[in-house]
Amino acid sequence: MMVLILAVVLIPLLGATINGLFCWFTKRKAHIIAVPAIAIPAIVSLILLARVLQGERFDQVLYWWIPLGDFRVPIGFLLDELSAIMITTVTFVATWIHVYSIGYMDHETPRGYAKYFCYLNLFVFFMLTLCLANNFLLMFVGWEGVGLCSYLLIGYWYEKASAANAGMKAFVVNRIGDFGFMIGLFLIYKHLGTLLFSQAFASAEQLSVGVATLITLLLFTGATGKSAQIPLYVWLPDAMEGPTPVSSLIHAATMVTAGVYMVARTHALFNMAPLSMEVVASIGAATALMAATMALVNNDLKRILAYSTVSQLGYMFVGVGVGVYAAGIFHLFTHAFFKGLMFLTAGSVMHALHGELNLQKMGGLIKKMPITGWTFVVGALAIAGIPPLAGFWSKDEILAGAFMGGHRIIWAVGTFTAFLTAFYMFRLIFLTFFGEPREKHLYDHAHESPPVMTIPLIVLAVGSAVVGLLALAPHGGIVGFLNRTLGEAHEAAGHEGGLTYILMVISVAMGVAGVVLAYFMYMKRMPDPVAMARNFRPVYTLLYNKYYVDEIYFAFIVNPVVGGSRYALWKFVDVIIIDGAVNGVGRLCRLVGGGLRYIQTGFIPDYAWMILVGAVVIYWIGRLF
Amino acid sequence: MGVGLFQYTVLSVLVFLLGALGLMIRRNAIIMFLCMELMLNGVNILFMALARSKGSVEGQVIVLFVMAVAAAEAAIGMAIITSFYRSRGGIGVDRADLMKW
Amino acid sequence: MTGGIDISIRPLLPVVVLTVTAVVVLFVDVFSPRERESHYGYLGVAGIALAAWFALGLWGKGSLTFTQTFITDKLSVLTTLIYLLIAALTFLFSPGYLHHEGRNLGEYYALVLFAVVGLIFMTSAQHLILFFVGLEVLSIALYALAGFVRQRDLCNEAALKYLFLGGFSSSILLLGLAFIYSVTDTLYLRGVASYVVAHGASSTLILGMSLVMVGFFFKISAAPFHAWAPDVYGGAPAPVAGFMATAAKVAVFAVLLRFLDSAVFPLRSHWMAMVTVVSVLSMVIGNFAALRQENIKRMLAYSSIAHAGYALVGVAAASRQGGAAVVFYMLAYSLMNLGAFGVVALVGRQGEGYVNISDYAGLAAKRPVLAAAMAICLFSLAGIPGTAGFMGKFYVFASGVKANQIPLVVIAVINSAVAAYYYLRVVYMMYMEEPKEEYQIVFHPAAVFALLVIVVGIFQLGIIPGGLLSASYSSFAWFTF
Amino acid sequence: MMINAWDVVFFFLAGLILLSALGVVFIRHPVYSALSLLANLCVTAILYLSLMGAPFIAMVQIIVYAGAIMVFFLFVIMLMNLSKGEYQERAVPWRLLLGLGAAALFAFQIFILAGEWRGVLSPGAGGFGVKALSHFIFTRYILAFELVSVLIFVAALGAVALAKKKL
Repeated sequence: MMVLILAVVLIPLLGATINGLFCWFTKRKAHIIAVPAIAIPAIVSLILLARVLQGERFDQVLYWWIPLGDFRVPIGFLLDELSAIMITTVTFVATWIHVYSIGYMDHETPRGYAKYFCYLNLFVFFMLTLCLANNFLLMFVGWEGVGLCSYLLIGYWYEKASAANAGMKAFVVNRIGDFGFMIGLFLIYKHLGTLLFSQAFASAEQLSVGVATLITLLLFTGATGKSAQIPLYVWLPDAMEGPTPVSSLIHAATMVTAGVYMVARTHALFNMAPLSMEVVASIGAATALMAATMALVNNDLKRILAYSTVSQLGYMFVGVGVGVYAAGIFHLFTHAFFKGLMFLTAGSVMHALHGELNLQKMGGLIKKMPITGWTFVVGALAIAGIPPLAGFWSKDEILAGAFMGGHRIIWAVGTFTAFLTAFYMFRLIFLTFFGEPREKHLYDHAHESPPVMTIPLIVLAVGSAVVGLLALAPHGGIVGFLNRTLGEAHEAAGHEGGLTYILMVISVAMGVAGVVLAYFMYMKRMPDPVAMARNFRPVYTLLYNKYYVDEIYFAFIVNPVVGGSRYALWKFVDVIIIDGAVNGVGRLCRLVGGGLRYIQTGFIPDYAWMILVGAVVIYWIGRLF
Repeated sequence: MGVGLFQYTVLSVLVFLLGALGLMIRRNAIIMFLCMELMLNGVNILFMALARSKGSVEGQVIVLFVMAVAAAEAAIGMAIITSFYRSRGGIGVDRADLMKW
Repeated sequence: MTGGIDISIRPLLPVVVLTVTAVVVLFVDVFSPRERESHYGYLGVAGIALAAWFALGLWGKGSLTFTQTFITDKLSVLTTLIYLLIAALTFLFSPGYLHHEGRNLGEYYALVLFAVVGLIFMTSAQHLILFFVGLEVLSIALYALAGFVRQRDLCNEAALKYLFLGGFSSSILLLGLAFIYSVTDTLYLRGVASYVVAHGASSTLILGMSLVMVGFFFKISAAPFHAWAPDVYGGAPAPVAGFMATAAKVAVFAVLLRFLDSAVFPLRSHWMAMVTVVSVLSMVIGNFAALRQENIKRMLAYSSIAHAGYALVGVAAASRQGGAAVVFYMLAYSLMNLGAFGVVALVGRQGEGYVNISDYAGLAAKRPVLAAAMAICLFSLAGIPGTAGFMGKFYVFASGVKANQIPLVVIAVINSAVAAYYYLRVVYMMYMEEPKEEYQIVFHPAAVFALLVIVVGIFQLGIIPGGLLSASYSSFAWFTF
Repeated sequence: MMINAWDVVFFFLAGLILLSALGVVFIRHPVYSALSLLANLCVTAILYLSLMGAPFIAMVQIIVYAGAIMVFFLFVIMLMNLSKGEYQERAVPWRLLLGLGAAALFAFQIFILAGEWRGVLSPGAGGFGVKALSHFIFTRYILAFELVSVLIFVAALGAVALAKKKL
């Protein structure tokens, strides 16, 4: 098993090394190295998953990294239900994104092409390290490593100043989160005397509630940075400057979920700190709502998806925050499929429209690019929570967990966000793929992407459609499987009872309502009755009869929400407060730095004066203590 | 009350501080260097007084070492000042202003 | 009269070899024609290798000789090896650089070798006067080296500033020694400690200790005694700046640990407060001032101030683990800083006209190897995992946590988050900007080899640090803390 | 209280030392400043000789400091042949005040410890001979003594490298 795990981790590193060192040789053939370097681990992960399903576990130290006295940190791997699901997801999605990249990146320079695959493989290596680590320090190595790769990949098109700046912003914001993680890690070491997961969690109960709260909140600070939660989410929308497959892999499917994974992994600590759990759930819910409202008004294809990612990550944090860790991870799992898919379709659209991202210039594309369009619809239905697609199962699991756990407000927010999610996703679909083309020349040049790009779309679409059904597998499905590691959540969150079904119906209704509303708003005004009425006849007729209700609904709810989100949330909260705060800290730092320069007069007598006064100060400090 | 360690220490610290003051207020590199020698001389006075008060010659030995150090510093210092003078045409340390901030 | 002397040549062998090498280099310089000048560096490296071999032979064979003034323990051997490594790398970087400046003289190599002699005496000294003379040997060699390219105005300025401030700070240190002597009657490190144990602390002793520590803090360029560092590193020739920023710092940290442990450990409540304050000031001032620097040498200088602050966290821990962490950190820091200054020396070209961060625009496209080496050094300085810089920082901070210095560690971690910004700005310039003009960088094979050694070292320390960690840990075996 | 004659000598010499030190710091012309330092060193030597019974150190002080180093300084000053404008510094009052302030702070922190310095110095001759000195130098300080040779060599080497006309 050790060999298999090492293979999973090291083969991507090998791929990255080959493409990194020999980029002048591999050039346009880089994918011949890079794709197998990730496909083989994907297959191996499946084998590992199968073995874990049979009850095997692996937790072993390879060698002692820091082997001193009582301060010992190993390099070692932990394979259990949680990490098995994670590596399978990561490698599977990554494989298809690598394949897709072959088509997407074919306009790059040969060396850039090799460099791109090198970074991509390196990223997967760090992500797998993060997931498989059996101690906090190794996890932190992966944690920082994915941040570094993200920086490199966001700034990949560095000719664009915005891309380079976005990369910088991502890295610096991430570092702010990381410092929380690092201090949390130090506190764990201080109070538990170990950084090994197994030992730390086994002795977690010794922690006092206060210390546990502090530690978990610090860890969560790290998670907010990596997983783009309030207040550190600002980098993620900007990160869309990177190549689209990168957005798909890193900023939707894998890296950003690291925070959720980390919280789930450290659930033993979080269980000790109810307050932290509340904070996690509340921040998750607030982020979910806020990001969804911001997605309502955006016209940039990728940014909508980015906000949607932030919002969905919020859901996952709600899940882990209310204690249904397995549900959170389950949503992470399904989200990787449908959000990865949607980003790839967005990339396909961009590819066809020469980089155009403005929704208002699109329309009717489904006729030109049917595979892209329909796979996107599958993804959107999945995220909107329409059964039996993937998103329905996991989102329902989270919302049910929140409701059963007594978090009624969070449940309500989550449910309302589900409505918004469905609405903005279908707004996007209607504006992009349906209706009349608004920019004729763009439309005329549009074309379906080559098979190397569409096949991954189809695979992921099928995945988005069916992976949710794993919830129905025997022995409690995927949730039951994960619970073997994560522990049974609230007893009340069982799947029996009428209440579950009522909740389920409510959330489905919300999703459907969102879709329908989007339809009326964006199709009704520019009807394309032949195509639309055929595709959506039942919904169409149903809502048509309640037209005035919808009108009122629109006037009283959607307009305020849209307007509010535009002016209050997006303009004020996002741009001024949060962006302002994050940028302001940077500006303040530079200002302080500027001020400090002035003590550096370059004049020797001044320096001598500083030394003498410093000597006095140092002496008094020493004397007074 | 005879003259004791106290008076010597005060004297030595005052000489030391006058040297330090010279470094802090003068701009002529050579005079600043003279002030550095003055500081070392101040320390020497203290070591000599300590040798006397402790009845151990060790302080005097240390003074010899300090003198050697002062001589070495003087050699290198004059070389640097000469070199500086050649490149800037003067020895005011306010001419050393290429590097700041 | 002879009973008191225990002369033993073995512990001095590395020093003797270095001195002889220096003299040989000077002789060769006298008798060699100008064209063969670039061979001094290799001659020096050969001498260093021999000295390292002798030093290795001393590992584990502790001794205390010359009337107990000269100690050979694991700490001194380990640090000696570090100095020799630094000097060898400096020698590999220097010939190309000096050749361009028309100053490839035997004196340069001899001065570096003598500086190493001073460093070794400093770390091995058990008597503060021996330490002081060693410090002066180092300082005087460095004054001369800082101004070595004497036709350049910046070098002269750097030498002048370093001379005055260095002299000022060593006078203060000497005054501190006088006060310590006045109280304790001895300048043996152990003697001071036994006096304190027997008689307790007095204010004069604390005064003496703080003045001595001012001297130390000055040499490691810790704030508020840092002001010389940016100007001197900025003006000195790049290989010399690299040498000054690393070797002297390693030595003074080792001496600081030795002094704080052997001599004034009973006063630790006093010096821990001093070290903590200086550490915080250094981190904050170093990092924040570095944010605004346009000149890469000054940026590295400010960053070295910040790094002194990080390493002081380990000193403030006042524990065996902290001491080991500091030594480890210093080696990591030396490697990455030497690499960075080495690249600066190569990119700066003749006269160092290209030392602004904007001059690095597009370096990656034109000189990928050089840019990659620089990027690795900068990532290591920023503390990215997998590199030596991360491991060093982690170990230092962990020792701080263990010693209950949580607020200090929090400040340190925040600072290292801020620091990423200015290191990455250079990486950004190299990789993400268009080249402004053609890079005319003359590759010197020795410099490339040195960069290779540094890069390998950075990764080795970052990924498998075990060996060195245990070595530095065991070098503190006899330490009381 | 009787005034000891030795005390009068001490205060007289101390006054001269401080006066000449003030001269070093405040005289504008470098040559006079250097001469003032020369005076300072000579008076210090007299102090060593008369009150501390250290004739050897006094001689070394005169020969090394006053004889060699000071002549060296004067030589360099003459060599540079500074114009009047070069050594005429404008007095900067705030810099002077800041400097005095720092020095005063430093003096304050030291002088409040005066109670701890209770040693008494018996004035007059009858100190240590050169033999006692050399005993220390060749036992406890032997290594430092050897190192001083390296120090002087390094200083000479550095000075030559920096200042020699053609190299």
